[in-house]
Amino acid sequence: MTPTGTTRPATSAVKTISRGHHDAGANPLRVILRAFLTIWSVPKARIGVALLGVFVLLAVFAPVLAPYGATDNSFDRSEDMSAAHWLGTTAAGQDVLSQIIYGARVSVFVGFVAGLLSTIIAVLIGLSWGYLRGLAGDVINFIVNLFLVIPALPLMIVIAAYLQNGGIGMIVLVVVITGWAWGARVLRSQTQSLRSRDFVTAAVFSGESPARIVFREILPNMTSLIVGSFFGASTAAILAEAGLEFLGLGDSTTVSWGTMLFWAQNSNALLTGQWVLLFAPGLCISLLATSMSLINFGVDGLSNPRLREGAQR
Amino acid sequence: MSLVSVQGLSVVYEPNGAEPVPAVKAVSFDLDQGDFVGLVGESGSGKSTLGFALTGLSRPPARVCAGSIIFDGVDIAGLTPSQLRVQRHGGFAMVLQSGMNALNPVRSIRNHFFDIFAAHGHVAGRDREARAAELVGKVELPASVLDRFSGELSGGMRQRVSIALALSLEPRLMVFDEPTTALDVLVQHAVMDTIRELQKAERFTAVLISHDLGMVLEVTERVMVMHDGLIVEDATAAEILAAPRHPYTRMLLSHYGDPRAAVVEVPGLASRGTERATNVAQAVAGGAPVVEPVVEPVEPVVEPVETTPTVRRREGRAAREAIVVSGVSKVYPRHSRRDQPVTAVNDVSFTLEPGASMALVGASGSGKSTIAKLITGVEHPTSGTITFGDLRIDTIRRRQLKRLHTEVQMVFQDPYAALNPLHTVEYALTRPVLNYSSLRGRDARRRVLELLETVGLTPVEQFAARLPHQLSGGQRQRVVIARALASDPQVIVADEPVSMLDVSLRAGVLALLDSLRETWGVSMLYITHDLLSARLVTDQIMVLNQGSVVEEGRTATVLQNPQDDYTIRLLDAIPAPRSSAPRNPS
Amino acid sequence: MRYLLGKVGLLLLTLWAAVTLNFLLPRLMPGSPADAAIAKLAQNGPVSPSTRAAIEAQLGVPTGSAWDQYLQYLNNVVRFDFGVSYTFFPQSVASLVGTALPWTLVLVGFVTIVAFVCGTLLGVLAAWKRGTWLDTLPTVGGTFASAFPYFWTALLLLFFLGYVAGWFPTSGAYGSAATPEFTGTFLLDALYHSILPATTILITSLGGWILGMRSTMINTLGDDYVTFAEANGLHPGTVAIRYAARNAILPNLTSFGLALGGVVGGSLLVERVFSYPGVGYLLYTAVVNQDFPLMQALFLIITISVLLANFIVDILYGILDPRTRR
Amino acid sequence: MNVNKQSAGSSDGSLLVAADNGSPTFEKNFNPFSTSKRVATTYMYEPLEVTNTLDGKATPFLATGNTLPDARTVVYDIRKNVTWSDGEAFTPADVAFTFNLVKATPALDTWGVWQHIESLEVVGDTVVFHLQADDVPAASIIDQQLIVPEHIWKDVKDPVTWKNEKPVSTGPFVLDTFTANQYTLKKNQDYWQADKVAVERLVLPAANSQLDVVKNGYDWAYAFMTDVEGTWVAADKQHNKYWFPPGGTVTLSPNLTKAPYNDVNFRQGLSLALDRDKIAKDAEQGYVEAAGQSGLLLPNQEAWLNPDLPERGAVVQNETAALAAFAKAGYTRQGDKLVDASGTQLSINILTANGYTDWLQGLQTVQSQLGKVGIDVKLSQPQPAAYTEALSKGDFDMAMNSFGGTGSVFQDMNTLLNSQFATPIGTGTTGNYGRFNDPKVDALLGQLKASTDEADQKAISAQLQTVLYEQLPVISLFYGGLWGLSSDKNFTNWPSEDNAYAPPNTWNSTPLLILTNLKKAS
Ligand SMILES: Nc1ncnc2c1ncn2[C@@H]1O[C@H](COP(=O)(O)OP(=O)(O)OP(=O)(O)O)[C@@H](O)[C@H]1O
Ligand SMILES: Nc1ncnc2c1ncn2[C@@H]1O[C@H](COP(=O)(O)OP(=O)(O)OP(=O)(O)O)[C@@H](O)[C@H]1O
Ligand SMILES: [Mg+2]
Ligand SMILES: [Mg+2]
Repeated sequence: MTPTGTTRPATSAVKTISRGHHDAGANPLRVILRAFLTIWSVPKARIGVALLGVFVLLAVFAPVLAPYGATDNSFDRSEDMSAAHWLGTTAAGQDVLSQIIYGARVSVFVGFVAGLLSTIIAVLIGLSWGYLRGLAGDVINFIVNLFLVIPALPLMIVIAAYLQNGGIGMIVLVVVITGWAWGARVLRSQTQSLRSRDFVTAAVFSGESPARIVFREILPNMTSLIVGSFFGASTAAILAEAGLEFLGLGDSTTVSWGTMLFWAQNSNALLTGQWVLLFAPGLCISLLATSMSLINFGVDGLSNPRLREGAQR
Repeated sequence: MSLVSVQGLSVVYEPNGAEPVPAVKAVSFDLDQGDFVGLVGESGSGKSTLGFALTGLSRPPARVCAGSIIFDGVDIAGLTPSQLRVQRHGGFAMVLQSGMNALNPVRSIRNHFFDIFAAHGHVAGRDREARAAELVGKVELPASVLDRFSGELSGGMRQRVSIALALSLEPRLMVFDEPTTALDVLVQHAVMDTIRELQKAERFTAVLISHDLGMVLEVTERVMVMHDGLIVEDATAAEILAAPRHPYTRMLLSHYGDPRAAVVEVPGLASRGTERATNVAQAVAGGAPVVEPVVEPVEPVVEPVETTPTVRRREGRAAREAIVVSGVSKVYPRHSRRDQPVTAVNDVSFTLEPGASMALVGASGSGKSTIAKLITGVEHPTSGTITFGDLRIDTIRRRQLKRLHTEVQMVFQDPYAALNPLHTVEYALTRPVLNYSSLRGRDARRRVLELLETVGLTPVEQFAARLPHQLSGGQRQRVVIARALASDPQVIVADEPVSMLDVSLRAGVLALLDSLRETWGVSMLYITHDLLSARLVTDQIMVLNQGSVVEEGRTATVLQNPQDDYTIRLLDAIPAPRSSAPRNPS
Repeated sequence: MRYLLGKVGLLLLTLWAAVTLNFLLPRLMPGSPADAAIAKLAQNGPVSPSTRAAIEAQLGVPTGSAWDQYLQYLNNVVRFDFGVSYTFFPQSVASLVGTALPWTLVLVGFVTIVAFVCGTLLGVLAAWKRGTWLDTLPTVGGTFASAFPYFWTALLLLFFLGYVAGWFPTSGAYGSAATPEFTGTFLLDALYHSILPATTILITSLGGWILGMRSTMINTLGDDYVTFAEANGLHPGTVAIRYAARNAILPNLTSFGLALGGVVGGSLLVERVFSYPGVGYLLYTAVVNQDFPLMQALFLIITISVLLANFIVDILYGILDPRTRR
Repeated sequence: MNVNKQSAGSSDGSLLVAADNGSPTFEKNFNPFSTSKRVATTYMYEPLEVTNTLDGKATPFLATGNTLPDARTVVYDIRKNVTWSDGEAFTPADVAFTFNLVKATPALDTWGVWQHIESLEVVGDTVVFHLQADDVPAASIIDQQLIVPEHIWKDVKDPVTWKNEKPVSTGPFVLDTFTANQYTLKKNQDYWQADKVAVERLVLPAANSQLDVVKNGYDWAYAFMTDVEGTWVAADKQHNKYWFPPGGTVTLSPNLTKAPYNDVNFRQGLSLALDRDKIAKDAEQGYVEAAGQSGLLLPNQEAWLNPDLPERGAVVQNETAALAAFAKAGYTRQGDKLVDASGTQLSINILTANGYTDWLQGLQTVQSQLGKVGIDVKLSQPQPAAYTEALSKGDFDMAMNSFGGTGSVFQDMNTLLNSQFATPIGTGTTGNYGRFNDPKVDALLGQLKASTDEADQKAISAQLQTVLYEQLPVISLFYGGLWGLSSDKNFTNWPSEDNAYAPPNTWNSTPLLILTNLKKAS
């Protein structure tokens, strides 16, 4: 399809990679630091990193930061905002601010774990799929396409209804089951393009085993894509968790932003005029998801210099 | 008054978050109506940047930071974008470096023309069809291409279409940015001919950007040589040929030779006459018996070769098995629905004797790389057999591949792509050592350093620690060669090992390959479309056309005395600046 | 033609896999339909023990081996016979789906197309006017909006525009007393009711299209044919639309097909918030009530719709991109 | 624009009621035997008598009364001068036909009448039911069967799936208009007690979100509303009223086949460790009372209460006593944990259904209260269907569940305690989920069933209450409320605490009591 003999794209792609990974040595810590700095250098991503940092801190230090316990329902019901309860109390008499702070734990946890798991699956499948040819590749191709096309949320709902009452673990599982395919596809196509690169063929000539080629030669060249797909999967996981909890298909006793919305809706927060009950958790979900999208801008820049602002050709 | 007057022009790239790169540094020159000027210089010297600036196409992050370009009395820096747009008709046009990709893949060729006519309104509605047909006619294409999409045209046709499109603007200045780089030698030649004819007929001022000094000298009257953002020489073609002033120009010129000449000399490479003493004989004389199997390690062959540093003694054995290719064909199945199956290699037979050096030449797509893949076991032939000693390469299994690769190694075309940007030189070299030898730990490291020394990358410790992007192209190619040597192979297949390198780097790498072969006694299959380099490093030659061997023999003989039509056409396509020099006696 | 045949084959295979998955999933769930029905009745107070016997007698229990059930199921699916809903007994699943489907199709279909068109145009504009406010505004806005949970946007709109301001109805697809028919009044009424749900989906899905289009567009803007078109002095509009956008839209079209699934899922949440009588709400009801037949049919319908949409997008791609025609 | 609004507050005699929720729209099904019938079907079809489930008093409808010549026979006097809404006369034969139809089609027998009836016959203007055993409470079940016209139903091919789209009935209302979003009933002008029906038109929209209910000025709604004062009442302070009488008892049901739940001391410990007022308050936001251990709905069934029960059966939280009881059951306090002999912490798993949010909130309080005693409480909340299945098969440690509220003390107690329901674990049952099994209790239930004398019945019931109080087969927590919201803007005389002639629920036949009692507001 592409004109034959165009060696230019190939070279420029190599330059791209080397630009993204100056001095990226074998030391993984340095790779991570490098990646972080690259992301940090994009202003949008910087905002995202800061935002994400705030949420992670909230999650980690929730017991210290929250004025009250997350499930402490010893307060008056449906209170308006006051000095004692900055965001008021819920219909069950819990402090909204404390719940928001504790809720960060679930979202951050789900985002991180589900994002990580689906990225791992995506990497394993995407890479082997991209590297293998023949029947195995076709079968994986088919399965991935299936998972890509089947609408995720209905599938999640059906699976969630089956795996009922598993709490957060269940939600993570559901999100992972339905969320790995996109990353796998992206990584596959990148693997395919890297596979035809000379340095991969050269590794065959160096007598390397296929596994080593995939994991030592190809994989490190996709760091940016993997990081990108991690953040993408995390965003999706956070939104999916909230959606499932909102529908009441999760465990309504955990304190998360999704369940807060569920309870707010359940106790008709709108009717009692406590729009904060709906507004605050939803805003937190949006901001957390936004922070990930913003970070992805930096990751995009890392994998595709063209996306860096200002560069046109 | 001159048509274009450039004064102190500087262009700088200001990428986000990176150091600004000055690409063009205060250049000044004038162009007159009807001039045909060449702009040469190695990759990255700022040729394209200058071309873009000349035609008002500089876009961020590029910025014209000083100087002026007066076109027909108007400073184009002062023009608003819409004025500039209007200027494009009857003003200046550019044919892009990657002309192959300059066409919108989803618009028909006709629409490309009509868009331009509509934008400038210089061709009335009913005349458009005729005008478009006339324009494609000028670049020697049939009017039927108008109905097609760029994906349906060959590279040469696409390049011609972009020239026709630029012509449709009736420009007074036309910049051709490497209009033929991505093309086959034969097509290249044809396109250059067309450009030359057009320039003569239409009398526009033309700037031809290229890194191929030979070609530029052949077609243009005046040549500007660019080096590191500066124009270091600006003279007529004849003057440059006769008396190059700048050392850089001299260097460029010295790397040109005519493969057809009786004696070809390029600095850094031993001269090769018609009857060059057979290297095989030399190797034998040097103490590496080729025909008989070596039972014990032979004494080191220390052959002083001027260009390469100390060549270490060969610890393995010299080549003793021949690769025998007999009646091999490779048919690729249909790729997409409409394609025909491609016969990439058609009934090819040859034997690569131990210690021999053989060139495989042919135009693009003639099947050279496919043969390389077949004899390295990367692909299996459709029919025919390939043997290497007792190994049947044509039916080799994945497990045996490693065994084959201890003996048969490959030097890749593009040193930029052949090294993983994330691994150090040491890693790249250690892997094959670990995989193919029993050396471990410090022994393996010593071997790696030895290899580096062999290819002349000293101080070895320093180079071992480097990452590919910290190496120059030539150095990278040396690493690639060192890697190929790591398994102590008997055969090296080099698939266009220098085509991605600048002239200045080419000779060194070729010399290294040549000396290694001579000293180590390995056999080499050298694949190229560049007849000059074939002439320089090989003794045997095989000419491929559409998958079949059309001519073979001793390199010098075949090139000086080609028998086959195709070989003759290939040779004709080689620019011959020296022979054209008398064209412009001045 | 071959291209088409290949696509159709893949479509059928995917369909079969979806159908089978669909057969398996609900069967793995605990709780019988009678349990579900009783549980539903129990929400209105204690259920007398005798009721159970009656309900079990009404609903019947699936018989035969799993394989027989599967064959029977395949056979039924092919005949579009999905049996009788447990929740809405004795209503047939087909008729339930039949009433719900048009609402979702129209709502999601229409909004998705509008979102895609608007998002794409905004993305083109943003890329073309890079660095200006015309870029910043849609990009930043899009980034934020695409991070909004569907249901949250829905709740906020419902509260502020529906409840506090009282401008729009807060539930349903048409006025209480209206009967679905093709009259101007009814259509207007339906349109009026669809404004809030539609706006929700629009806001929440617009961002994705903007960002996607912007980034592919920026990529194409760097392509040589765009530079060449500029060098030839074409009108900026022509360059932006016919050269850059026309090519940039192609990869976006594929993600458009895939993103449809997300929009359909999102509409499920939106329908739930607005009590919109579409398949999303119905699916929710079916899941909560363990209504296997209904759930199966709905999940299948949703999947088939998305599959078909993807198929159409694929075909469209073939038409728009001359390179795939060969 | 909005029809709800137009009809709301109208003076044309319309009553806007949030009774029937579409999911989200209506399917047309007025089959009175169907479990998924439209709610208002019971406003059109009448049973023989309607029992006020609050106090068990019956009001005659299609019968004028019944007599029990002996404990095995019930004789209903069938009302005369009643016509079907299509003009045909209603006769005792219709009654007999209905019961025989149910007999022939067990799937229609949702009340389980044929578990009590042996045979029936029409004798003049009466219908005589011969029962399978001495079974006084059977009448309260026979009462509830909705009667359908023979002349229509005799031709119905499959009465189970028939949707009865044009209902012909005897009740106060007949179907007027029907769309998927709303249907209306209009007054049956030929109704036999038409003078008592003040409502001309009933409007039942499909969407009754709480927002709608508050905003659109409903006359009658059944909805649990957070902060009912601040929402429903605040919307129209003058007219909007609420009444949340107890409609059942929400309990923790221990699995009595499992240790340690089979140990009464253990159950005592649990019971004493709970602060029911707090649980009730957290679960239902203070709108219901904590339930005592008598098994009765108080104050409705005050008359039946065993006067010997201390504190009227209420159990007061007492940690010391709880720990003492646990100690007897073999659990001692160690640090802040309640541990068994081997030193492992007591951990119990409580089953509830996903989506029953009020129960869940109550349970969370239970969780923290038992946690204070040192018990580790886990909650499992499967979807309702799976919850029901687990309950019926006895697959739980403790389950949250409710019982009672039929208005009949016998029914309530029988379903809860009769060992006939205590099927082995793993097989389904429909009552007595904890598998309580006590021959003495069975005998008491038998006596209660056969007794025609009210004083006698009360005495037996008192003994059953003592069993509940002492043996704790279930641990009562709080009353499940009936969430009645009403507005007396258009109609007055809604049932209320002072005038508890009917429960405020909108389903089953009790709304007939309300609809024949409402008066037009002046
Ligand atoms: N977008 C860019 N950002 C930063 N530097 C750039 C950019 N484009 C080109 N350069 C730098 O500008 C210098 C001149 O580039 P230019 O493309 O003009 O070279 P050239 O002579 O045309 O080379 P070639 O023969 O490879 O086409 C090079 O050093 C290059 O690295
Ligand atoms: N994997 C493949 N599938 C189908 N056709 C192929 C494949 N690889 C090569 N070909 C075709 O086989 C023919 C020979 O290709 P090959 O790469 O050997 O040419 P080449 O002589 O090396 O050309 P170049 O000078 O451009 O590298 C070409 O027509 C090419 O399109
Ligand atoms: Mg260039
Ligand atoms: Mg090749």
